Amino acid sequence: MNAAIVLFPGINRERDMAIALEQSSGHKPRMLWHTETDLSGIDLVVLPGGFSYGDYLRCGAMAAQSPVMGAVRDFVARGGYVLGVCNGFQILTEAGILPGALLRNAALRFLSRDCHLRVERADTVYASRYRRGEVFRAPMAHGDGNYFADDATLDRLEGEKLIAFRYATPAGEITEAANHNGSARNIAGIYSPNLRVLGLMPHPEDLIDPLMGGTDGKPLFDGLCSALAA
Amino acid sequence: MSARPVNQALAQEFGLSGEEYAKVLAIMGRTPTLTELGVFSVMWSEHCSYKSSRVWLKQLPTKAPWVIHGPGENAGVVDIGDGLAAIFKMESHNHPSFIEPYQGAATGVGGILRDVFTMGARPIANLNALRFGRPENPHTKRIVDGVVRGIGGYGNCVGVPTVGGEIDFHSAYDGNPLVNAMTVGIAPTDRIFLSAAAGVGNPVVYVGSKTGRDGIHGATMASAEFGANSEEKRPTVQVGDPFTEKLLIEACLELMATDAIVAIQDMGAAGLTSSSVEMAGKGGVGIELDLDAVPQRETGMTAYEMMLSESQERMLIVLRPDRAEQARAIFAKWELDFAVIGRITDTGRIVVRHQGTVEADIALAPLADEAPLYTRPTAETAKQPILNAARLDNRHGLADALLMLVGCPDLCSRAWVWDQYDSTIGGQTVKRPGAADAAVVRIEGLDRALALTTDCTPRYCAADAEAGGAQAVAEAWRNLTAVGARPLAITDNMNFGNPEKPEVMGQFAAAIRGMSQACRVLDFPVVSGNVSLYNETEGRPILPTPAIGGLGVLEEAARAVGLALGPWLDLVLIGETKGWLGQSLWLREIAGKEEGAPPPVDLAAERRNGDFVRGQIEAGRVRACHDVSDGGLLVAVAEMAMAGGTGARLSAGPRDVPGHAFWFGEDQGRYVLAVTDSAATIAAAEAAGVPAIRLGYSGGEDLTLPDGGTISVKALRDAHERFFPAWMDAPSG
Amino acid sequence: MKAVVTVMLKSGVLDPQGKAIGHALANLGFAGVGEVRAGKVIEIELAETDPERARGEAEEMARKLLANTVIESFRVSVAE
Amino acid sequence: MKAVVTVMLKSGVLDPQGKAIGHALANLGFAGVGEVRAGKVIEIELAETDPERARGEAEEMARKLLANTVIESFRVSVAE
Ligand SMILES: Nc1ncnc2c1ncn2[C@@H]1O[C@H](COP(=O)(O)OP(=O)(O)O)[C@@H](O)[C@H]1O
Ligand SMILES: [Mg+2]
Repeated sequence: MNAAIVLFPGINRERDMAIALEQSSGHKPRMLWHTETDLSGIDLVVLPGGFSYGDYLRCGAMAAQSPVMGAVRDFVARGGYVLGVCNGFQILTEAGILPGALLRNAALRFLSRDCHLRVERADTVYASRYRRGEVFRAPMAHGDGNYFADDATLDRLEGEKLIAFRYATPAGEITEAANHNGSARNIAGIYSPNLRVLGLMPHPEDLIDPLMGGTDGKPLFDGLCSALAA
Repeated sequence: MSARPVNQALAQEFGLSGEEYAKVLAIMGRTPTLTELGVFSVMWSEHCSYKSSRVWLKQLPTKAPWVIHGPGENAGVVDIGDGLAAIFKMESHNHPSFIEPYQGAATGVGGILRDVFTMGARPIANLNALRFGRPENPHTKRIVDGVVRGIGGYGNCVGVPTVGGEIDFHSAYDGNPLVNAMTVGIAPTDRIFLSAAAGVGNPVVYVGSKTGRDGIHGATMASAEFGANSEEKRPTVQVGDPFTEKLLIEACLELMATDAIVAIQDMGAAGLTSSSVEMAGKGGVGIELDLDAVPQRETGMTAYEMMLSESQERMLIVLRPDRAEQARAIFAKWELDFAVIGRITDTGRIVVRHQGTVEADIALAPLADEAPLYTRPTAETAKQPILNAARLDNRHGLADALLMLVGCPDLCSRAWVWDQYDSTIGGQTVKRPGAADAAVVRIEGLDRALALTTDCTPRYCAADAEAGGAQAVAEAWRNLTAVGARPLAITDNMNFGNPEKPEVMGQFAAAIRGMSQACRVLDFPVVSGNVSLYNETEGRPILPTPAIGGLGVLEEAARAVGLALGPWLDLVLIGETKGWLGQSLWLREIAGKEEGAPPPVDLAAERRNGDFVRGQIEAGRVRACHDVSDGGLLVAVAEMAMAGGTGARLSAGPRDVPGHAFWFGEDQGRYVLAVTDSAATIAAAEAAGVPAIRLGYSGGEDLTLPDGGTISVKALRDAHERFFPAWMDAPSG
Repeated sequence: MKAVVTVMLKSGVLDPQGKAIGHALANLGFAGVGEVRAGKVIEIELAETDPERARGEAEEMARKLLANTVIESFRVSVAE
Repeated sequence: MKAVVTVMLKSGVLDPQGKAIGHALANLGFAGVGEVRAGKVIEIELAETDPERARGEAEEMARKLLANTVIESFRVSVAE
């Protein structure tokens, strides 16, 4: 599998992502500067977490206008796989590749803590190593993760089963208390209609090692890497 | 610039005494220009010259076989094995954080990061030591909110995990909060960058943000030329730009991977002045600056303004001439300003030109060598009597007192704070805030990890600064030991009041004495630090606060232990308990008194106990470990229970110590270990000459106390977690 | 010319910041405070000297970058 | 009445956000973009019906809460 991690100025979780991908695939991902536009030979594009352009104006707004994002849009149109985590998710919505937007956390504070995610469907390359309804833990670290879309869009996402993960209790209940940032319908991550683009706010890449407190995030990368290796 | 005559009156406005100004005249042999006076005044300020503290700082032990660079560089450097060095320092941003808490704290983090990456290190962790006024004080809430947001806002954005720190509240900080920020970075031992300039003719390069009129010497605020600016008084507050800092880190590290750099230094306090003067001075060379080439954010800036500006996110670099273009390309890629603003000379002078005029021409040697140095008068603070625990009124049972203590502002959960700091970025955080006595961060790609902590107990220092200084160092050492790390070195941040007051200077000197003794006995040298004086409002000084940042190493990250208690383990107390209640939190929170002598630190016992505990951890015999500090033994056990979600049953303490003194006394040098076989641990301790007793065992959902009282772990957690959210998120002003 | 672009959340989008400010104002003792909305303003110096063309330019900037029309609406004014 | 409070960083204070927006606009191909400053706007519904009193109230709100006068300045307008 040839994975590429896009580096926008101000991105800062690219190393975490590279470690996770290398651990699951055995290959170092390529690092792609935001001005590059050639994605040939790449199977997976990752937009990692961080503060592209300082998160000034709106999170992801300026990165969404980078030259590389034109190439990513074409890549998506050709059926390419794209994973956007945290700032990467924000960039995908700002670029219009995924619907909705990420607003400030409801409590208006940055939140860095572990959350629990319920797997809404397991028949995707990203979730194949989880079971549907399974709950896994992941660190979250963001100030703007409050997923918003209008009701029609939310209904469509539900109808087409494009919700990837929801904030849940450890037992899998979808409650308000489990919904740390106030996201619409507890949405933590969504898919594109072809299920090849995934955007999510929490950081499975930071929970892949028992030493750091667990390996809950590892199945996501194991599943992804083995599916794309084939 | 409007002609303000340079004379003694202006010098005084700039903070120079009559005697100091006479020295300036002697060195110059003429009346200095405004810019020259500015250079002298900032270089000879307390902040840059350490004129009141230097004689005392010299007493600190700074050497050990593993110390690569001690004080004198931008940050301290220690060898941590595998060809790597840890580079770290702590720095204060107290006054700015009082004026504008968010930006003050944010730029404090930015400043200390630069001190560390300027030496070639990639920053891997931030910590902070914070002191605030009483929660009841109407200003405190706003300051806490701003400082916490500012630290998070900057650290989260630059992508360095904030993994630890400490917070105290006391009325002495009502008008003067302390914000001490610490950064730790990693570099190969053979790729460490220093600031001494060299190479006559080499270009001097400015990189980073443009220069504005930020934070220029407060004295100029009153001067005439800003009168036109109507009511918009120029703020002394700088705004941080963490995005630019992140680019600067990456660009500098990219440049450092080449052989282009001869010397590099961040522009910290007194910006271009101190960086250029120090680089040339340390290298024994001269330097010429052409201010027309300085990237400027505002129009019409004078030489004086540019030399004194404290605009953030800037660095000064001396380059090999044949590498200048390569360097320029790197900074262009990162969209940062890059300008050749001068060159190295052999004159031993700093010469500053602006618009065709020589604005400053000063010999560097006397500027440094003749900097004022004061041995200010000191006065001892009277020692307080040792309290007799048995005579103290003990109205509350253990359970009630414990619930009150775990919920009080100084002991309650800080989760509300650290939840706003990204502690996991980097993917190497083995022990996050709250998980262990020290934060543990693995070094990417290796088994090795660093343990990090900050410590100080100001109420002890106020009662007895020498004992308090020793205690602060000992507690840092103990916290590193409690996770299984080998303590290597410390950085310190000496926060005190007005040094011209003999009592304050006496506290300073005593704290240094105590710290020095502890550093010596514990083999724990000081490798960097910072001094912040004049922390007073309306003549009332803060508590003496020598904040200690400790660093230790673990060969194997997997061996680190935390404080979370698991079920069915024996609890063993290491160290001797006399029941010391003087200056304890029990005394303050339960008995309502702040008095008595603070607990003494027996440094030999400290070392013996700690070495024993570390040995047990290294041998894999310890499941959880927690040092006994604020609040005493019962609070320590309760914290372990809350962290692990497991209860415990405690047996009665020794008969010769009153119950409340045994369980809440703050005797030093103690640890609680959770082990599978207490008999073996106690036997090993006896063999090592270390006091050890079994306290009880863990399990269940309740903490059962020796006097028969019972508290559920849930009730403890509720009490522990209530304060911060209730205080900060309650809808009020 | 100087263009001022004001960006506000659309009325259907929850504005927790505006709500928090409203709360805080009430707590400070201000009476008669109704809805509060918080938004952004961006002031841009433009080389363009024709007001209509300047406005057009600023509107394009708003559409392309300054506002996210999924959640925000904007208005533009030009001066000088 | 509706009061609109616009809060900007004082001139001379670094505006990292404005700087980044200016960069981004230039990268998007907008020519002739000079200085860009970013600020906040707060719209407040007031029960007060007298324009002058409404303005006075909003100014007090700005001084007490909405603007950080150490680094920010504000202006108030009222409408309706
Ligand atoms: N309290 C202290 N203990 C030990 N070293 C100190 C102390 N205060 C300052 N130093 C050392 O003095 C030097 C100058 O410090 P400082 O002026 O804060 O540096 P910078 O301008 O790079 O921030 C540094 O090497 C610092 O480590
Ligand atoms: Mg420095």
